[in-house]
Amino acid sequence: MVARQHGRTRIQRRPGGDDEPPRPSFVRLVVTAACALTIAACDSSAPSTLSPAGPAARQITGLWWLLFWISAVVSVVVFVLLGRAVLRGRRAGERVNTRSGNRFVLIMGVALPVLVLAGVYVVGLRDMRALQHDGEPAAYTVEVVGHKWWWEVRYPDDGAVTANEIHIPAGEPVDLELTTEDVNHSLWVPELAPKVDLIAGRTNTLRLEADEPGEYRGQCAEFCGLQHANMAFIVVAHPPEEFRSWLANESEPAPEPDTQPAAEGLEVLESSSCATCHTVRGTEAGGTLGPDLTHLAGRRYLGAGAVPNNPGHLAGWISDAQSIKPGNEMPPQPLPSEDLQALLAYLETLE
Amino acid sequence: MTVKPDTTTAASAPRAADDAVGERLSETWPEEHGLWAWFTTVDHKKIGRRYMVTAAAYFVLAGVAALVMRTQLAGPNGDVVDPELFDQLFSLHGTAMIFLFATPMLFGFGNFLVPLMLGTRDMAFPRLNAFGYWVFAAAGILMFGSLLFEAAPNAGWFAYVPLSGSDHSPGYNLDVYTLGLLFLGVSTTAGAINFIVTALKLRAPGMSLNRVPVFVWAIVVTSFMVIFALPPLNVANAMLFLDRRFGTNFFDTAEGGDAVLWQHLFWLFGHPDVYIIVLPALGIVSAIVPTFSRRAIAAYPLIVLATVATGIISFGVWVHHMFAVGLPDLSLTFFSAASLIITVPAGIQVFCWLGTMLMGRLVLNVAMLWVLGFIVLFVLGGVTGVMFAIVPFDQQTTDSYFVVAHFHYVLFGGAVFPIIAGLFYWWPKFTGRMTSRRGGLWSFWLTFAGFNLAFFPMHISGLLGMPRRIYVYPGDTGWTVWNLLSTLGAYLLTVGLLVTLGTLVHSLRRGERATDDPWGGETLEWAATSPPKVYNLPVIPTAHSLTPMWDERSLASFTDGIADDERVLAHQHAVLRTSELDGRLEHPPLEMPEDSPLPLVVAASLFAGTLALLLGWYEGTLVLLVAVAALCWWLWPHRSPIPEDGADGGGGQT
Amino acid sequence: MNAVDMRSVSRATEPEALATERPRGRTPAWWGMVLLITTEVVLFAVLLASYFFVQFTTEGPWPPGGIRTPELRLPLIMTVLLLSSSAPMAWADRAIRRGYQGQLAAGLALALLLGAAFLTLQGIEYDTKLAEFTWTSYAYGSLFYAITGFHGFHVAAGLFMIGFTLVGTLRGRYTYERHERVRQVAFYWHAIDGLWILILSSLYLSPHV
Amino acid sequence: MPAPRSSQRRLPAGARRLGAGLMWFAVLGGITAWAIHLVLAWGTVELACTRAETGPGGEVTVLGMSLRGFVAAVATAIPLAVAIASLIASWRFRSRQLAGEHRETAGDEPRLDRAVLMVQLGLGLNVFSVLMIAFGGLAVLWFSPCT
Repeated sequence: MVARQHGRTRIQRRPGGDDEPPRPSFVRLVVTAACALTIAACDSSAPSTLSPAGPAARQITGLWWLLFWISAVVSVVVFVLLGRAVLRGRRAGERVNTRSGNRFVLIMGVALPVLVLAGVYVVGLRDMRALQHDGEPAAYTVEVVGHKWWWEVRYPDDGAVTANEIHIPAGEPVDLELTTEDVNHSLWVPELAPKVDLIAGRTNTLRLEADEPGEYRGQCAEFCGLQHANMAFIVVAHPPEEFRSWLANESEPAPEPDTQPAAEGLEVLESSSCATCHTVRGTEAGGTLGPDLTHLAGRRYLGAGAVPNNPGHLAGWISDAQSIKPGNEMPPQPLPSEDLQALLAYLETLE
Repeated sequence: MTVKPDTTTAASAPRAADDAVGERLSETWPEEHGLWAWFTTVDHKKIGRRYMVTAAAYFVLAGVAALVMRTQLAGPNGDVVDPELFDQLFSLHGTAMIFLFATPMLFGFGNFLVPLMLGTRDMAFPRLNAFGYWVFAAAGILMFGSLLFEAAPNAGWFAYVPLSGSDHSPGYNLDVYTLGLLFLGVSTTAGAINFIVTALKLRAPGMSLNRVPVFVWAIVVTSFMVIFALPPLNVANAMLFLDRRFGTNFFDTAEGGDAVLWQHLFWLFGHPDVYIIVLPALGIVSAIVPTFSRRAIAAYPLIVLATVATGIISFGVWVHHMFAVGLPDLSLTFFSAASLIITVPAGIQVFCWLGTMLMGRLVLNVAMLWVLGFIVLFVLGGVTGVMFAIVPFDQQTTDSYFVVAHFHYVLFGGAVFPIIAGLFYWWPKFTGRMTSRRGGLWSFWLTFAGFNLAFFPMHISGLLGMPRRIYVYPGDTGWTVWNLLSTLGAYLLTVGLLVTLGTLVHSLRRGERATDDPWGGETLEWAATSPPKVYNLPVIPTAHSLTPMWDERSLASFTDGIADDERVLAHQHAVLRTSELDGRLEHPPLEMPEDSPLPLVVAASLFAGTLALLLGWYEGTLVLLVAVAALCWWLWPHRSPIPEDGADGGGGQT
Repeated sequence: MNAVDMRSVSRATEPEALATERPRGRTPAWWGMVLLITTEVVLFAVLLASYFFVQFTTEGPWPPGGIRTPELRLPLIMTVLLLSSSAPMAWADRAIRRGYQGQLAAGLALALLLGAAFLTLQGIEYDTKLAEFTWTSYAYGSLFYAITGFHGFHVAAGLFMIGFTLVGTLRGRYTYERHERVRQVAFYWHAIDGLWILILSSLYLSPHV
Repeated sequence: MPAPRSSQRRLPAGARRLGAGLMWFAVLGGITAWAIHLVLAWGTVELACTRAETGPGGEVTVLGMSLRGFVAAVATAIPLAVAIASLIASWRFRSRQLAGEHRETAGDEPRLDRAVLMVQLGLGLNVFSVLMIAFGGLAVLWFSPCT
């Protein structure tokens, strides 16, 4: 299959950076109003399409409000007519009107809708064009591979491999090359860009750009089986310099264990079944079924967003991941307690 | 068209005719009772009622599945069911609501009403009709029964490959899906052919195309859509079954197959299918609105245009389900254009109803209330439908709860509300009983409130980034409150539907006896008794207008025809044949088959064969030979005094 | 365009001409069979569309994986057999409309024979083909056998229908006044023949282009 | 049915056959053209871009034409012309041939009423078809294929 290049995001570097308002004030007003009505809606943690944080999502938020207002007007017109019909019906004895009604329907049901729809169509095309980036090169290309049920994230130019976290430099366009190892998935970061599916046997491209440094929640949007619900990830947008140092660190192999428990932990890792599925670069663990663990300790979540990454959850995950995320590919690891402690000590060092 | 909605003559004219000839007709159209008759009947009214009752039962089952899911999703990290069961529940919910509830329910309405509205005595192929029902009932048993063995479909109603392939979905679940739908497809196709032929050939004399009720138009367009839409689904399902069971590679990307092919085939069926569900429901609305507006439908040519145009254009919008697949942008725009234009016919229908109401005298009763509720919901679902035609917006919100909200407004608001409206409207005709007004009002308001509380918040949770088909969600995403509201709404909705069911069932025992034409309706079903006799109308009328029951000349044809044996056909089990476009009388009449056990036998052996195939017991498929033998018996050319083709048939085929 | 033609065109746009009722006077059974055939044709159209879809999304040669381009000799003989079977079928149909039961029986028998010969040759073709590739050899193999096999199944069904009609004929059940079944069976048979031409040009001829 | 039988006989069978054909063209011509436009335009864009058979100059080609040229001319302009022809036919039949007649005989002659309904359907379908093809054409001019 030929890889096709489908950019979705226009490069839209805002001149002057922070001092420009991120979106038209009108829209902001409406969003604020909507939030006032629906407090939870703007819970800052919601990965909301209505609070865009990147140029592509912002383009679509503008489109949404246009469509919303047209819809509101159309609905109100219909409801007013409906109300009128109901009220008129109450006045008994009125003469029956035998006009065909053709003219009324032609104007209200054909002419006006066609005009509105033509306008909407053109706006839609304009926004589609805006989301095409016309061959403008991306700052980085990141390979994202969908797995049941986690995301493999590779930086091919630097050799860095991580999972369930896509780190990007803020304010710079990044191309994600999307493939899947098994079934179809769909990569969706509502605050940044529209979703693009990961289709078996094909390669798709999604352009991602975040205005500001921050963390943006993403999730698989195409039903992919048992743990579709727990296939989340985060996009971490760093200031550009910070991103480069992160990438440099991530490209390094794992540090040598510097404490006794950690060294024992490495031994457990290499000798147990961990190594058949997981890779820790710089060690003998070179399995490819599960996520690369080289810099595990730096990650925020375990199991693609299933639980926060801390020693307690990590221990629980290792000994019985099935109880946390039923059906995932990692079998329970009944390690002796001291081995588990050593393994945890080692994994803690993988910053 | 001039309309005189004068209900006094409407009720009396056919009655007189009934008394005069009913006796004679009951010889050739006897009323059969007993168990044997129950299994062998080919009466379109009994079959229609059966379709409706069975579909309602499947609606309840699929609804319970939804209620369990809503309970699970009431709060974050729900723990009511495990993901395995949740996947089966939502897959079965979608599949059953589409295939086992909506389409069969509307086929039930069509079965009961189309021959009556056309002024004939049965469907064109009565035994095929009975066969279709039995197949449908059995397919439902297969689908729901599979849940007991934890083998219900679990890859969504769309069953995308590779997830639905044998690598990722071992077990019988997807085999139930593919074979169940193939088996059911036989029934749907048979029903569709039957509707088309009935509407083309068995209309009352004088009923030219411009006098065909909008409901019949809707059923006919729907049936044509079935003829063209089911083959892609059947092909896709057959390929998937072969891939899973016999190692073929239609969808295996490693072996040259293509995963996107499934999506194209599925949606080439799937989008027309949305309209296969909605169009007949809109036809129900078009039947109710004129009656309670006391005038004929406004802009009849336009509403017929809307129905036909929707049916055709719906085949050119399927890719809007695939805007996020990564196809070239330009290829998406063609489907965006068609998806926008197809909303125009929907708008035409809305304004036809509004115009009818505005230019008539609206009588508010329970059925009409459900119609008004429908219009509100359908418009809300329609405007979000326009949004999904716009490519970038679709790419952002597809596969989110926004879509779930949208299509429940369209399918629940756009099909279930009209179906319930139709039940209240035709209940006197179906059962001979009137329903309680108080019960009807309660049922409407509870359902309407519950529906909006359940589904409106889903727009918001979708915009907040909540994807579809997830069995749990974390608590820190801002989705909790909206999900809680949806769940509360789902319970309220359930209460409303239970009150609806209670009201209808209650009337069967306690309801007032219905007159033949309690609402002063305009189409011919109101000329029959409530419930209708086996032969429907004693005298086949002549249609002189679109609203024969409001038209003196059409009404007069009931009484004028008493002496005309050609209009009573008392000495033979036959119906009138008329010409395709103009409804001119043709000779000879069409002979109708008697009751027969064959439809049940064929359906049962087909079902047994399907089960054998499903379970991999391939010798068992030899049971299909029973079906072949029964078909031979069924189709054996018997001797009959009635010739098949008339000397004056015209068209050059004699 | 000469004057006479112009006149016939202007006549054809007279209201009477435009309002000519067409189609009309067909029997319900005729419509039933036409609709059944329509849905079957759509079925085959979808299968063939799938074939071309897979062909165009496949890199490299077609057929893939070293499968040879199909040979034409046997399929062309099969085509001749199948198409020529339509003639006796049409002849039989015409005959019974005039009440000639003998001709009906003869026509049916001949069509039966030709159709059976087609199926036999298809069996022989499968025998050699299966030695080269099977239905698990790439999507191509799956599509090839699915499409030709499904068509073969239709031919078999058609033959069964012809045989069934032949039995009825020999029992004298078809007459001048009652012969709808014959007409429906003939329709079905012609449709199967027509579909074969589509299949021949898609699966056998197009890879040679 | 009364009167018109006699007037029917006036017309030669050929004119009536042609008339029925023209009628069906006026009803279904446009929507058929749209269906062909859709399948051709979508099919060539999706499949040609998947396979990306590039000609000289790196452009994707179909049957020796540039992809965009093919989609614009063969898949869009020709169907558009057919749809417009069908639109004109349905418009003329409705406004000239049938409407006048219809007014005189309204209600008494179901055949003409039925024919009027058919051209009205055709007119509507043709308007929709022309709009859809034109919308598609706009996109062909605005978008380059395969992006």
